[in-house]
Amino acid sequence: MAVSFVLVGLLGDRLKKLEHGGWVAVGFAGAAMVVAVLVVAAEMLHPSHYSDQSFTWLQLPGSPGAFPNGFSLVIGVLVDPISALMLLVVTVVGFLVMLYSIGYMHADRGLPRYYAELSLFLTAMTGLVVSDNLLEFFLFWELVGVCSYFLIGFYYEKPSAASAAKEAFLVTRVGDVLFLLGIFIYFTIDATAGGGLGWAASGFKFVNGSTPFLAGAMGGSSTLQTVAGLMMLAGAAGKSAQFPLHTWLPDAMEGPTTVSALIHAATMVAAGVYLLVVASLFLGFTPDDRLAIVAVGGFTTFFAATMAVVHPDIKRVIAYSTISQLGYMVLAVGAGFAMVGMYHLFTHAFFKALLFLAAGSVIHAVGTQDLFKMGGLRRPMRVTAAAFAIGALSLSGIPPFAGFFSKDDVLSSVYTAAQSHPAYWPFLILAYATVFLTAYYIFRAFFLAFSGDKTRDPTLPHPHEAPWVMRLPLYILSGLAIVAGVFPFVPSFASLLSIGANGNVPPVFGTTDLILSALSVGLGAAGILLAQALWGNGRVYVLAPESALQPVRTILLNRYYMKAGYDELGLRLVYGGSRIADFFERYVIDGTIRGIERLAARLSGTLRQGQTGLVSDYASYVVAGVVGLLILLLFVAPFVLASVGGP
Amino acid sequence: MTLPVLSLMLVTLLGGTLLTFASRDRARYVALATSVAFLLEVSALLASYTVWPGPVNGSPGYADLESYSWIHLSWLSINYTVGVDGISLILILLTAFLQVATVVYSWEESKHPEAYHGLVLLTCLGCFGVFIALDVLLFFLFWEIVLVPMFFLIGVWGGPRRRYAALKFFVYTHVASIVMLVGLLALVFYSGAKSFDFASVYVAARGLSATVQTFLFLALFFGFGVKFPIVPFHTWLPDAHVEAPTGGSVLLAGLLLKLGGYGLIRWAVEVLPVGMAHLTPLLYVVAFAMIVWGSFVALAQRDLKRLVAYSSINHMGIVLLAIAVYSQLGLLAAVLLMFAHGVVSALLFMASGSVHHTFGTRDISKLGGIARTAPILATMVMVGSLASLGLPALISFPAEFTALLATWDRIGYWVLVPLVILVVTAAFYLWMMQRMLFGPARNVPATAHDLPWYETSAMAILLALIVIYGILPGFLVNVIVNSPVYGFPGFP
Amino acid sequence: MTELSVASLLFLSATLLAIGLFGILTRRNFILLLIAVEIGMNAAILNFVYFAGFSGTSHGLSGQAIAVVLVGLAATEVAVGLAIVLALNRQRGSINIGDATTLKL
Amino acid sequence: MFETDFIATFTPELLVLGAALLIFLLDVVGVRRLEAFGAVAVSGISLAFLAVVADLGFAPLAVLRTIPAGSVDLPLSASLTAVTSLGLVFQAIFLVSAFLVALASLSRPSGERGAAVFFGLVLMATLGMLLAAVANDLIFLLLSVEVTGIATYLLVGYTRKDARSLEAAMKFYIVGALSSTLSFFGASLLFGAYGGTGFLVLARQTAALGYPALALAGYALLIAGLGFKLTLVPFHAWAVDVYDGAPDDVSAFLAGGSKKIGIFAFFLVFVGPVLAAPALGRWCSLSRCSTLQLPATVELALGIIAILTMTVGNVLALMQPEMKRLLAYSSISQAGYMLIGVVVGTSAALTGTTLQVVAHVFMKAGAFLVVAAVVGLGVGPRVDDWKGLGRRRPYLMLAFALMLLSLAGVPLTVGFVSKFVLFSSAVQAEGWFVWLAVAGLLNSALSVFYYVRVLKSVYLDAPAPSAAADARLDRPIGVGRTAAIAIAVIAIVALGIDPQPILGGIQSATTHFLQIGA
Repeated sequence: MAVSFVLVGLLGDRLKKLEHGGWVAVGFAGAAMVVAVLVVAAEMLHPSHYSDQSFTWLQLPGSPGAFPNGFSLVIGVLVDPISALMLLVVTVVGFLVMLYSIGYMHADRGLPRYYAELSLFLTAMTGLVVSDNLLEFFLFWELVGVCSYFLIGFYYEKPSAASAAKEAFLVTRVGDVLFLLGIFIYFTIDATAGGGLGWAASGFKFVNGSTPFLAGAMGGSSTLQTVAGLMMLAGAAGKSAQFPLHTWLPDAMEGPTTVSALIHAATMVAAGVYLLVVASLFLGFTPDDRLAIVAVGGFTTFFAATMAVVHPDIKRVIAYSTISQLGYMVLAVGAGFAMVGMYHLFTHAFFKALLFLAAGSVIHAVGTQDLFKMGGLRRPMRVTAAAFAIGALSLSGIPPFAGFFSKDDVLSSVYTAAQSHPAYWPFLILAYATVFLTAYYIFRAFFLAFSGDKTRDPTLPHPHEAPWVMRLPLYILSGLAIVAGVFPFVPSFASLLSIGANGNVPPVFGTTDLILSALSVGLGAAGILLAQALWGNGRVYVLAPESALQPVRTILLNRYYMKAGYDELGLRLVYGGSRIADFFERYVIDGTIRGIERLAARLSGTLRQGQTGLVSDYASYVVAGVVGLLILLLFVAPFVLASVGGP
Repeated sequence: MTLPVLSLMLVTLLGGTLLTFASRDRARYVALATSVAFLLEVSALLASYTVWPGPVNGSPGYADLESYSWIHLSWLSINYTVGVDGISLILILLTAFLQVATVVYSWEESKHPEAYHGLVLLTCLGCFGVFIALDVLLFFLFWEIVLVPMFFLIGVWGGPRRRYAALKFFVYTHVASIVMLVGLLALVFYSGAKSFDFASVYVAARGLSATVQTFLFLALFFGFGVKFPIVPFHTWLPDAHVEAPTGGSVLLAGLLLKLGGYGLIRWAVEVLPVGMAHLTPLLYVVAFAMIVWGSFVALAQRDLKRLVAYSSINHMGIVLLAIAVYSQLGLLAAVLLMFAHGVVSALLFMASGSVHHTFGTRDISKLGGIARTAPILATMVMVGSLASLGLPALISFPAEFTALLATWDRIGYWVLVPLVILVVTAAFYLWMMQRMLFGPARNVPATAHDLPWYETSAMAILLALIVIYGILPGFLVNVIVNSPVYGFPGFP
Repeated sequence: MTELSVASLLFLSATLLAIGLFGILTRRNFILLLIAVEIGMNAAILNFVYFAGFSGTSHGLSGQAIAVVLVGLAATEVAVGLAIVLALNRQRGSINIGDATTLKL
Repeated sequence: MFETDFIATFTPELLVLGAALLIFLLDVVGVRRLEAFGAVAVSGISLAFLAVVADLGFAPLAVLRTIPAGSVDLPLSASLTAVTSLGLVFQAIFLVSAFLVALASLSRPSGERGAAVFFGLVLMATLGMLLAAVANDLIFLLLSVEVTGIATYLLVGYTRKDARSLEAAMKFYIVGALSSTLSFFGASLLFGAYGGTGFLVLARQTAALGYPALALAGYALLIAGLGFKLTLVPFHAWAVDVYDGAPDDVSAFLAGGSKKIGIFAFFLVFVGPVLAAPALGRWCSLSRCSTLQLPATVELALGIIAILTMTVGNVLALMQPEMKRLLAYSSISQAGYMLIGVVVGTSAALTGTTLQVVAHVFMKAGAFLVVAAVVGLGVGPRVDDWKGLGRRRPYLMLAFALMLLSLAGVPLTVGFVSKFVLFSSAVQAEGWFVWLAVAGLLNSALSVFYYVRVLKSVYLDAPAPSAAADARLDRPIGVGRTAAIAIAVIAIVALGIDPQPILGGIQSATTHFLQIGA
């Protein structure tokens, strides 16, 4: 019930747009955060599934045919350890970003719209987190999607922003549609599993008491279930920008940086991972699904990291990094350690939001996102630089920062899984390679932005440190990025992450294989050192034009031509097809109609020529008619009738 | 002793219509009063079912049934029989809302307002009649009545090619209704029904052979289908929509297309289940064709109204699909979707109309940045589009979801066709919004302004419906599900 | 014998009718047309007379009576025709039906 | 005894004849006022109508004065005439059409010459129609038709001044004379085949003798001769020119009234002896005899003609630019619909056709009367000349629109009900008759094109600038004409909403009619 209040509260503030409404929104977000903290505290004390279905959305009575138990869609609330954890992430980051926005967005137009949309987003996101059934989940899932659409297109007068918003919506839509198909398939699985009050009849609910509704079907390996699991993956891939639906996320950086931090780094994109976690806990994956998830996650991790290596735009570098890190989470879920994925999600939310906000602070100061125009910002923006560095270290998995613990867990869980699933090995290797790349690209960005003596582009405004409303979130997030990693060592918090009763092997927090940890830390450090070597102290490493790596760089800068390919596909195939259809419509279908019209008109004209005005002609028609009748009645009809045989 | 409620409502509309025609300057007030009165009556009607009739097994049951003998010959027994069930109630509710919204939207209509509003009311009267008629002839009569006012609405108040469009509309739908009439007559006579009443036709049709049922269903499907409009007999629709005045488009998309769906459910699917079973593949093919075709052609359109018109074909395709799957869930979905599409397309057509007269063009490629110049209008377009592409918490979602679920339930992975097309649907709406609403403002005439109050109010009514019923679809579902017809044993 | 006679007489009247029809179709002079109509009518009258003669039992009106009535009718018809001819002639100065073709299509 | 019977039987006919004679008398004594002639005509027709209605009302419809139902034992030489209830219904229909025309003609220019001739001829034509409605003998029927024919030939050309109407009269006369020749020749062949011309004779003898080739030839000629009257294709071509050329009110009478005599003649000749005869008879072609059902052949021939008629009429009307010719073509197609009833030949079908006839009187006579009124206002004959009249003369055009919609078969008009009943009956009869209904329905869909074209011109198009300024357009059209149009409109709508009162009567009349020959 408490969480329902959060929902209502956040809905409420959409209505009040006092002045810019910013502080109101901040207030409500803060309240939500407080509630979330309380919820987490409650869950830490008594880990349990609390479910409340207060509102039936639509309901069908049972009928003898397909739905013996009827069918209903219910809006309800499910609070359990993972949702509590996720709730904490969402509200904390949400609150901090709201606060940060007061300073960052200060000069923009359309602020009421901004805060309203942001609040709606938070509402939807919290709703998604506490959904107690798959359909409700989907509902909020779509809502956060549309909020993202609005917020990416916040600067709607910029054609690129409008275009990016559209792209984001469309690409995630592909995933959503498949997600919906997945829901349908579970519906059938439920019908075939049968017995008792069905899953559908109770409104697609995840849990019945504390056992999953589809427990009977879990752990199976039927094709249907595999397909259903793949559809969940597809949905998650859309939302969490996994390969091959990743193209929208870098472009989504057209939105305000705050939005990038909140939606496209910490929360919404993590919803995909959250879906996989929820699905693995309550719906179950088949081994084939797992492999697919591992493959997608592992490949995306590496794939996105490679693109981040060369990109000149600070926000996009972080965006690629987000995709890459989300890949880690997916990887962990696929490896069968859903809670490890959750754990990485948890830490990642803080350090990635921190990186974005720090980058935002930089952008706010210098007014550009181009790394090659920046430089030497460390001195004027000490807090920001420090915050960025903390975030970067955490991202690179350097102990004792948060990222180290969670990433290490991810890697070791994949390693564990690979023991029994040899097919996972290549992806584990990719994951390790990515550790190196990650450290390299983020420190490349760091050095480009902050090291050196002065900005490379002299036309940039004189940089200055951010105001306190922006600094405060940086402080808090920096703190979290440092300490969040050790939360699981607090036993009651760890209990949040150890809900493994549902067929998942308990995660292996902290109990790392030291060699693996050392490898990962070593790779990270190597990446940092390489970045330092190439880009440190204001240096700019220029790849020789004749270098063999030049074509690679071009491919990476062009994002493997995937976006171009999709655009081409959209333009040529779909739009082209539609032009052909339109042509067919106008000329063939309507042309046929017009042809018939003309034919009728011509027939009419021809027949009218018979009306000559000469009465002899009329008389001859009569006589011809008589002759015709005589022939018909006397000669034709007998034979016809004889052949028919009469009635 | 029960009041002849439905007849009273009919009389209200009729009286209002006649008064509207008769009053010169006050026409819009009369029209509004009539519409509001009708809406109140509908609300009262809905409220009066504190206890819903509930599913009745065996034979069709209706609430507020009235029957009076009309034409009675030795071989022909025709009654004035009216009654409602859940399906008709929902559509009557839609009629009432759209009527109010249309009248309000057209508040400042300056070209013969008395005739305009009168024709609007007459159209709604016809639709209401269709939804309550439970006699073959009465049904056909109201069905045909709708044609006449719509012909004039398009022909007199329409755009530059209005005469062509009006004629095309009239001819297509008239030919279709004639085929439909043949089908209905054959249904009555071949089944040996004692009278033209739905109930007796329903019972008698059980005795028809499968072949006869199939042929009859085919005729009826064509007859109702052109209104739907089924591909490839749909080309009247874009022309009619584009040329019709906004009010005409609203009624056309919001109500007239629903006549096809309603007729198909009531007079073909319910009555001829065996014939339908034989033709199910055809229905699927047509439904998929509509879904795919409507969406693809919509993508190629530059005219906003044309785009919305083709998206209507796409949506009605999903309605047809939901009907074709032939299950309780499918039926529910079809009816819900009809309501949803009625409201959403009405909003979109109103918005198109406003775009047109605010900016002087509906060519999407010439427009831009409306979000800046006319934010309220842009909001309307946006909400309408998002609802139309099936965003949750807006009215279409529960309907589309159920429709697709029912499809999956019956034909499995074929559901991918509409699912994938959902992406295309999203694509053309998003493209439209990107070009038209966002980006730098282009081609803004000096006179451009945001919506006048009456257009805002009209759209606000629809907007409210979209959001309220989007969040609380339970009410609509309750009306449909707890109706007698829903309990038909024939529906699996 | 009788069979043959009926057939041959029928042939005669049919020929008369054919002549009448031929006249109606080909003549442009109204007066000649009237004559052609008369010939056709006479074929019918002739038939009634024959059949009355050959038929053993006659029910109702006898053929002869009908023939007499028809002769009267034919006369009336021609009278009307003549009236129209006169009016036409006065109006246009021509009784050629080929000249009166303003109403057409 | 004989006299009272005679007078009682022929009251309507006598009343009409009396009125006609009175008009000629008045003309002879030097009365020149159109109103006087008109008044006599209108009252004569009204009285006759009352007499018919009284007959229909007082005598239960099943009662026949001359021939009791189902009495095949009656002497076959019984009578030339027989009053059947269906005949009375048709008499009423004929009188209504005459009444409408006479009433409207009261508003003709007061000093018009030839008024006595006009009203007198209308009455004489009506007399012929009334007599045809009580015919019980083929020759009597043909003679009655001839009476109407001769009266209408003269009526078309009664002004004697107008070149167009004279031309029309000439064409009408020539084709009419040709047709009557064919009819009588056909009748003579039937006489030869069956030895008599009474309808009961024909029916009885058909049952006994089957269908000799002679009779078949006779029927073929009769189809042509009577088809002329009913404007069946290909015997229709005269009608367009005649309706076009005739004075407007006369067109109304021809299309709305005298043409209907044809349909009743078809009832008598083809539904009675042919269709009501026992199903199996001996069938003889010129070369051989077999025992196949003849009615099927004639039915088939008539069915083909029916479909041909409605289709040709409609197709020709599609592009027709002139209003009267358009209505004439539409009238041809309506005849095709009417013939469906003859082909199907059930009581239901006859009911449908009869109602269609009733409807057509109001629709077509009404439409021609409106045309007469509008032409009287100085509007040209082309559809295009009517542009924008909808705003200028809203009530007149509303009436016209209702008539056209009724012709097109739009619901809530009598045209819809009649087609509905007619096509229903064809569907109900099953077999290939269903195709007649389909053809009819498709044709009525086709017909919508040109009716809507007129409506579009009247309502949607802007008037020509010259017409907009024309003050003549605002003149009144006269009380009589207004009343006639109003009656037609009221009938169209009232019968469209509730046809039951007359439908019930028609049904019992047709049921009874079919029992006569049985």
